[in-house]
Amino acid sequence: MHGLDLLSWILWMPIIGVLGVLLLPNEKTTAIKTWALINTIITFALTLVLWSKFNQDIPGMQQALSVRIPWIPQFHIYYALGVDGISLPMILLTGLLFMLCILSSWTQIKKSIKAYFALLLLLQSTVLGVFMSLDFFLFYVYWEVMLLPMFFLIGVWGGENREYAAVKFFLYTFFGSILMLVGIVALYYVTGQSENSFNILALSGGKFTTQTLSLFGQTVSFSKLFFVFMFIGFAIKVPVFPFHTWLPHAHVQAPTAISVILAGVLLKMGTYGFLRIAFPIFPDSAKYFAHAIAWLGLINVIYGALCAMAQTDVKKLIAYSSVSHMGFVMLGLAAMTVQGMNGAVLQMFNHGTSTAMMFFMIGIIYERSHHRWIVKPDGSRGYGGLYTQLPVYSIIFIIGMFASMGLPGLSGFISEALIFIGIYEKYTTITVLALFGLLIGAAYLLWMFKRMFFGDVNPEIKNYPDMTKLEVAYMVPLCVAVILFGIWPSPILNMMKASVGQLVSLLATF
Amino acid sequence: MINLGSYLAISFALFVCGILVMIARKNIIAMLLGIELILNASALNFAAYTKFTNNNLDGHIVSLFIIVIAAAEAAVGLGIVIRFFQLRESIHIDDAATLQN
Amino acid sequence: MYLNYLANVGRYIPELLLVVLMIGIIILETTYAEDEKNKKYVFILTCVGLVATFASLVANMSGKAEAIFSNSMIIDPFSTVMKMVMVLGTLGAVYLSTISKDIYESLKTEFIIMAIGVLIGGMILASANNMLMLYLGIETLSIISYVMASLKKNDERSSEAGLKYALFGGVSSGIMLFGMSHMFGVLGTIQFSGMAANIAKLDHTQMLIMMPSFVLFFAGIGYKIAAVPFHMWSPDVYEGSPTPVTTFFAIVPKLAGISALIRVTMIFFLTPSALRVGWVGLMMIMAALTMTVGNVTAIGQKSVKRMLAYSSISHAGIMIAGLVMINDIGVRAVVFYGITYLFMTLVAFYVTSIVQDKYGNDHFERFQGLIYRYPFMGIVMSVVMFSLTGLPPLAGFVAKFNILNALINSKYYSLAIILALNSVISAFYYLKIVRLMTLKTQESNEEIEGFGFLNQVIIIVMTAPVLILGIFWDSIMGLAEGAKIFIK
Amino acid sequence: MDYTLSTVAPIVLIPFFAFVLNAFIVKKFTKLAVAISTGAIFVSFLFALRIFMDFMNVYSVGYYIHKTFTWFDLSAGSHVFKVNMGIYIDNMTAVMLLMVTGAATLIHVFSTWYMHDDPRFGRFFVYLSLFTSAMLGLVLSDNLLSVFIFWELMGFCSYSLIGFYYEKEGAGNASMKAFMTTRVGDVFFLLGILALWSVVGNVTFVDIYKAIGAGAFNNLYALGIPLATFAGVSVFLGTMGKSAQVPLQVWLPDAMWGPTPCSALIHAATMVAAGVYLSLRMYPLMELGHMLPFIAVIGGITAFGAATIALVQTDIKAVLAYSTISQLGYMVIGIGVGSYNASFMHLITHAVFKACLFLSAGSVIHSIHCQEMPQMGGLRKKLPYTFFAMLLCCFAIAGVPFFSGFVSKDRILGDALVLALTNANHIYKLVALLGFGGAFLTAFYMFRMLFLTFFGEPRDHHIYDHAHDEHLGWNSNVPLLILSLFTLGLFYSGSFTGQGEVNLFGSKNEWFSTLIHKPDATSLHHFSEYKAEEFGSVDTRDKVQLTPAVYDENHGMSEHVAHEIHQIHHIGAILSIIIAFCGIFLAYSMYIKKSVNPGWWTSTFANWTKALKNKYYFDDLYVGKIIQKGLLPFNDLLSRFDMGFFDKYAIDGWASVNRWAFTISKWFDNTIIDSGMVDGTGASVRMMNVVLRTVQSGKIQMYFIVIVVVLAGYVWTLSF
Repeated sequence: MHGLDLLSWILWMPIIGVLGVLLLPNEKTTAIKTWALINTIITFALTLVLWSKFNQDIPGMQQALSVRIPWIPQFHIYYALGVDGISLPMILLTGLLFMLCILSSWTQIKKSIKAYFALLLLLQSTVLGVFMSLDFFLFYVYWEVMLLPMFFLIGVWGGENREYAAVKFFLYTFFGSILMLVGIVALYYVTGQSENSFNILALSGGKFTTQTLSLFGQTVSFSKLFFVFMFIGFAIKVPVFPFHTWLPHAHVQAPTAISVILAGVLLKMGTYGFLRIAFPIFPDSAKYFAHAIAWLGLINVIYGALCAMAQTDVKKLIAYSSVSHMGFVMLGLAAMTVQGMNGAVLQMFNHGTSTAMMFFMIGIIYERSHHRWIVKPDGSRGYGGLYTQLPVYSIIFIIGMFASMGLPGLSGFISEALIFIGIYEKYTTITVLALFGLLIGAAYLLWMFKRMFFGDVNPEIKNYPDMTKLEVAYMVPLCVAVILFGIWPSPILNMMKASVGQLVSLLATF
Repeated sequence: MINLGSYLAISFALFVCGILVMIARKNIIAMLLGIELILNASALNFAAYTKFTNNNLDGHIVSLFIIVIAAAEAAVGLGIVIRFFQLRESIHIDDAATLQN
Repeated sequence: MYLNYLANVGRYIPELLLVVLMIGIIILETTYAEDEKNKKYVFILTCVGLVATFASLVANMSGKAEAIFSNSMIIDPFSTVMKMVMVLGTLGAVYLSTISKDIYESLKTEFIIMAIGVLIGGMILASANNMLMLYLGIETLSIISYVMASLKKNDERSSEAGLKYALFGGVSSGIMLFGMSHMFGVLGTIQFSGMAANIAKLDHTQMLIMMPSFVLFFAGIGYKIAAVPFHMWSPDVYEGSPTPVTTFFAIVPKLAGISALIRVTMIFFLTPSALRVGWVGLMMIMAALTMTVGNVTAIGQKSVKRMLAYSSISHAGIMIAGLVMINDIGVRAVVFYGITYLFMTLVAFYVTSIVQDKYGNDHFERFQGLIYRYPFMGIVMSVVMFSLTGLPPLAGFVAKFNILNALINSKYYSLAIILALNSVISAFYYLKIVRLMTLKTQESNEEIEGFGFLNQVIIIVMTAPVLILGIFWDSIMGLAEGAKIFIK
Repeated sequence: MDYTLSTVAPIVLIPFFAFVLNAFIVKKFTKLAVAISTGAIFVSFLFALRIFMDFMNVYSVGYYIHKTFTWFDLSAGSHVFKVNMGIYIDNMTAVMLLMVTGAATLIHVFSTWYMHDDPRFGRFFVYLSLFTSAMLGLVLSDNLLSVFIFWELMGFCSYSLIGFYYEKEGAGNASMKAFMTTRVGDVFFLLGILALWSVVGNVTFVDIYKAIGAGAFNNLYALGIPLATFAGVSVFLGTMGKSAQVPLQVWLPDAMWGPTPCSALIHAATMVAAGVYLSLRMYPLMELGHMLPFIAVIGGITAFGAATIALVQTDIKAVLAYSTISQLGYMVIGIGVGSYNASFMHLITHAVFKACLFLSAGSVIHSIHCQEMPQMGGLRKKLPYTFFAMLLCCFAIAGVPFFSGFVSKDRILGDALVLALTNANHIYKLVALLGFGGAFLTAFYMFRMLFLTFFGEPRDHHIYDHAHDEHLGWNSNVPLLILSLFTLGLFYSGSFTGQGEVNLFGSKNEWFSTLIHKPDATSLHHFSEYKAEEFGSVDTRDKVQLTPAVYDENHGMSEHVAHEIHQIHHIGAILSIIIAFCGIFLAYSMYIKKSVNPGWWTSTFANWTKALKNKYYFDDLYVGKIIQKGLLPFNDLLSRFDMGFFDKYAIDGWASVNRWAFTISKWFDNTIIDSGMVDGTGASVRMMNVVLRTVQSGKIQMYFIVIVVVLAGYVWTLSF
């Protein structure tokens, strides 16, 4: 029967958590936290079950797991869920990160705890919804609903400039997605309002190569126009170069857990959108714009890295590094080769883990120092000598840092290498330039590390305690993931390769 | 020979005059009169059209209704103007400019 | 033969009920004026009457669509649905008036009486089937509205608002009438159906007369629904008049005007003609302008009431956008929009009015940290704001989605994109309130008595549809689907 | 014997597991961790020895082991893409393995003594284990990708080891500098890998050789450059980074910030060797890309330039560091002039004596807690064993006959000379010149170091008196002696002089030049039948089938040509001997006999001295100019632009655009319509009608005007 299938359970488990949190009284904070933790653990366990049930030889959607129930029959809108090799890694990542975020918020969140955890769980549900939904309308709904919890989570629990960041995040994304909505409706009618007009799978396959439409008097290609709309919608989430400026604000202002979610999962929603919607539905335009996308990705890589180098706020630095790393994903997508695409999806996963580590670590040190300056505005150094003061912290930090730097043996490398192998065949120049991104990437991270960890102990940090058991507890899973998938990527790659291969061959036909 | 055209011309003149009064006069009472002018212009139209082109009573009925409603509107308008005058000691339209965005 | 005028008066019970109710209240008022506690009775009586009207409307829904009073009126599902919405709006406004401090205690009954009067006018407008009834409806609506606007006898601003409203209304109805007169002259009848039939047989010179007269005609309706550029009265009037009145104005006359516009459009321009092209162009420009101007102007406002006024203008624009494709999908979308708009507006105005009563004015700062004082109100208000922005899964989104749907269905991509971008602009100011309510801590800790339990319950009840219609909008869509225009 | 997981993989895995294990236990059981690492590396030495013995038994050029397994496989539907990893062992690998494990073992042993008092004694060994296992992995790799992986891992280890004393600011700088400088090379190396991948489809050495042999690179271009050259230059840039060739040599001297044993490891056995090893492996590509002259020149400049800088260094480790750079330069020259075997031999010999030298320096430093040579002197009596070891090494590196350095370096120089005299390309003359000049300088500065340290009178008596006397200790100076033993030439050439007159091991003399197969254009076809086997499958090839290698006097050249070449070789040999002794004699006369006053030289060539002391201003250029003046300000500018301009105006601008629209519309209402239109209309009205005298505007009337105007506009547009 429908209501009891696995995907729905995963999707609605956090909602159950929200209800539970709301029912608990305000002052019972530990109870709320514990409940939220248990809930997320169950969700994560369910995602693991999903993985175990997942048959990785099937290229398309897992029929065994799909759900399709009418929601608004007269618009042919369905409550349709499904999972394939591209969404599964993201779902796993979401399950994992939210669990850890609850742990990290355990001590870090002090004000209105109930609302915080309720919103966090709501956010999880919406994110999962985005990664699972196969109905375009449903996808859009989840995509938008995600804004509300984010808006409040950044706006209420954020830093001193939080409102600006929250509003900016909201408007940016809203702008992108509203254009996407136009595209959705347009597709609905171009396909003749049939049974499948909102069905992402039925829409994909490049059915719209010939249609044209008149806009403000000009005749434009249907496919190109709406590819651009959706590109903007997703690019804002990624974020791709001209649309990236919300990211530093949001990251710097958001509380630790939210930055982790933002960098770890939400940015991936953008690239996931490309893989699930923009590319399959408009493969011809994707091919047409591929070169431009590659250049944008390159700009991301270089620009983000260079900006990161200039930052004195370590969180902002990592935020820009995310811009740079998501640029690699864009490169992989633009390559449209089996290596590049797989690399991109793998990079989505790996960046999720490594950057989450970095943000967690920054949150941990922020707990102690209540500032994030590498170099304070007055020129004095913010930290310095952390290596001597917090050895355990430093070791874990090193792992995270080198993982996001792409050191072989840690997760970042394989995905980046695959992306490069993929992109080289297509755009040699871009590859050569993008490689400098690797160079600068190493530079700013190491420079930050040197300024924060080396040298004699800064008297300010003399009394910082090393990581608590709790903090270690939620860092360990990420370390394991980073190292394990760095040495042995096959589990993730086998998960995705069939689906990615299908997408690549679809693109290859145009 | 008075034909439809002349009626229309007159009514149009009335209409324009009404509009101009609304625009140019500063006295509120005068402006209410301007409204009357406009209404009468259309009433005249209805009557004229009925007389010359359409052979049904619709136009006459409408013009009757117009007269009635014009009266009602004038009554309400005057009431409001009186209230306004009580509050401001003025029926100058420029004094009715406190509501600004 | 004469009696068949009254043959199907049965379909006209709602209006008659309202008239009876109005008279009853007048009598009650005049007889027991000095007695304080009859206020309660008046209110109860009103509620009963309105609910009865609503019930009879529901009854009407079931009956087949027909033209009554020798085709001067049309009772069809569409008009009935619109009437229902108007009745509900009136009910909400009436309740607000009883709790609001913005109306003198002594005048509350008068407010109720006039509200019912306006409602009657609106209902006539909604089901008018010839020029005369249309004109009568608009005038009934307007003339009483003038008085309502200046209900605060001793408040300069209120009376000024009334004055402006009166002058403006007079002029625009006059202009409309002038247009009408020429249409009548050319088309030879005041029956919509007959006129529509004759349009086809016009020659070129007659066309030349028709075009301007339609424009003039549109001015009248456009002013009722405050379409740009006939909107300028509305912010002033909305701000000047007491909040319950504003609430009432934002709902009943607007929807009445919209329904009249829909009917006219559907009857006259169903068949393609040179006029239709012009009309649609007019509508498109009107819609785009109304949306944009409403939104852009709303951004700069300091008073929430005024902001809502402008936002209501932009919503009117969106509803007009639902008309440019002259088909049932558009009508359905607009009807649905009207329904959701009713609830959202009511809630927004309720919260605003109560806040205003507590703090004396309704500037944005008053909303700071509302959620910490009244969590429920804060949440409800944010929900409504997000819904007005058009965020799923709220009713506002579904409504907008339907309009977009209709637009793109008929390939009006440009207008669709303008609409989309407009909702981004609207997010600016809706978010502003949400931000103030939730993210800011309250500016002053002055102790003021709360919203009151009953009010909170009522507000939450009115918010429920906003949430429910966002997810389970299938049934309401069915209702709107059924609300077909009957042409005779 | 069968080469499966159980016999080869342990060489890498044992140290690696030691690392993993130690990483956890090092805090609690330091001693145990140390024991584990040292034991682990020794065990893998035994494995390496076993393999080496096996290869010596087979004694065939064509003998190799190539096992692969699939790392991951992206094949889906029609797309086939799998990444294989594997081991590839030929004679070269066998020797490398032996050298690396051997040197590493001794360094471990020495470290147990040297680092004993260090607070982070245990952690040092953790890094060492990872470092060696990475190097071993690199040596065993059968493809460039895994080479790159281990290559980067070594970069990480060197980063950690150079920054080992992280409370020192300088250590931080040095480690970052080392990582970044090598990273520059690495990035290009990766580019080279990509380029090769795009042609060959994978980056296994053998497949690349096959592809080159089959001419797969012909008329392929990347960015307008012939693809072979493109890839070759990129890969060689990797070498330049790791092997500290000019202009990427700046990091190696700073590597001294690490503890001395790790310097020994970096300079001798692991890091820098990797670079040259890579270039040797990629020799066919270099040849195909016509890069050999370029490589030779780079090597020559490095060899000579580093030697000159070494002249003025007073820090004992600095001298050794620059000597390393210069010796690496010789190896690169060797590649450039095509003396493949000799270059490889020099890699090995240098590894041995340089490890020994660094350990000796370490023992000196450990005993007197000072690195400045001017404060030493006369330590000969205090540290006899160290002195003995260092003496032998100095002979070796200076190229004195009967010592390893002579055997290898002399051949490189010989081949350089041959090309200089015979080859049409005159650049080789310069190379030869630089090479011989460098040899002279090498001899000089090495003995300068030796004399300053061990001879003469102690210059700083305080230090001298506090230096504790050296006793023979299994982990203090026995490793030095063992290493110094292997500075004798005959281990490498099978003969004392290295010219193969004396048959020591019977037929096994000259096994270096016999066994190591130079994969040049003429001999690539050998690889055509090479094939990889799945991991775990037993090696079935019957080794009897393989033709045993025999030493060919003429290297496969015709009698006549070989004779000429030999003539030149002999000249070169004699020349280099003379040069070496000249250098030594000069040093002797400067620092022992004091007949020549070094002060005079320094004062006469003051500018030169200054330039040398500042290492030719490379650091100033890179750090001072390019980074401080160029990169960082640019970044600041960019981020300012991003947040301060782009975000502020281009993005938030949209918010204010609405406000503008709002204000503009307001202004429009008040100014234009109010004053302009109302009064304008008024004027027209006045003309029309005298009755209306004074015309004022009221807000509401303005509304009417707007309406009228708009309506007129509509009417106009619609009806005409």
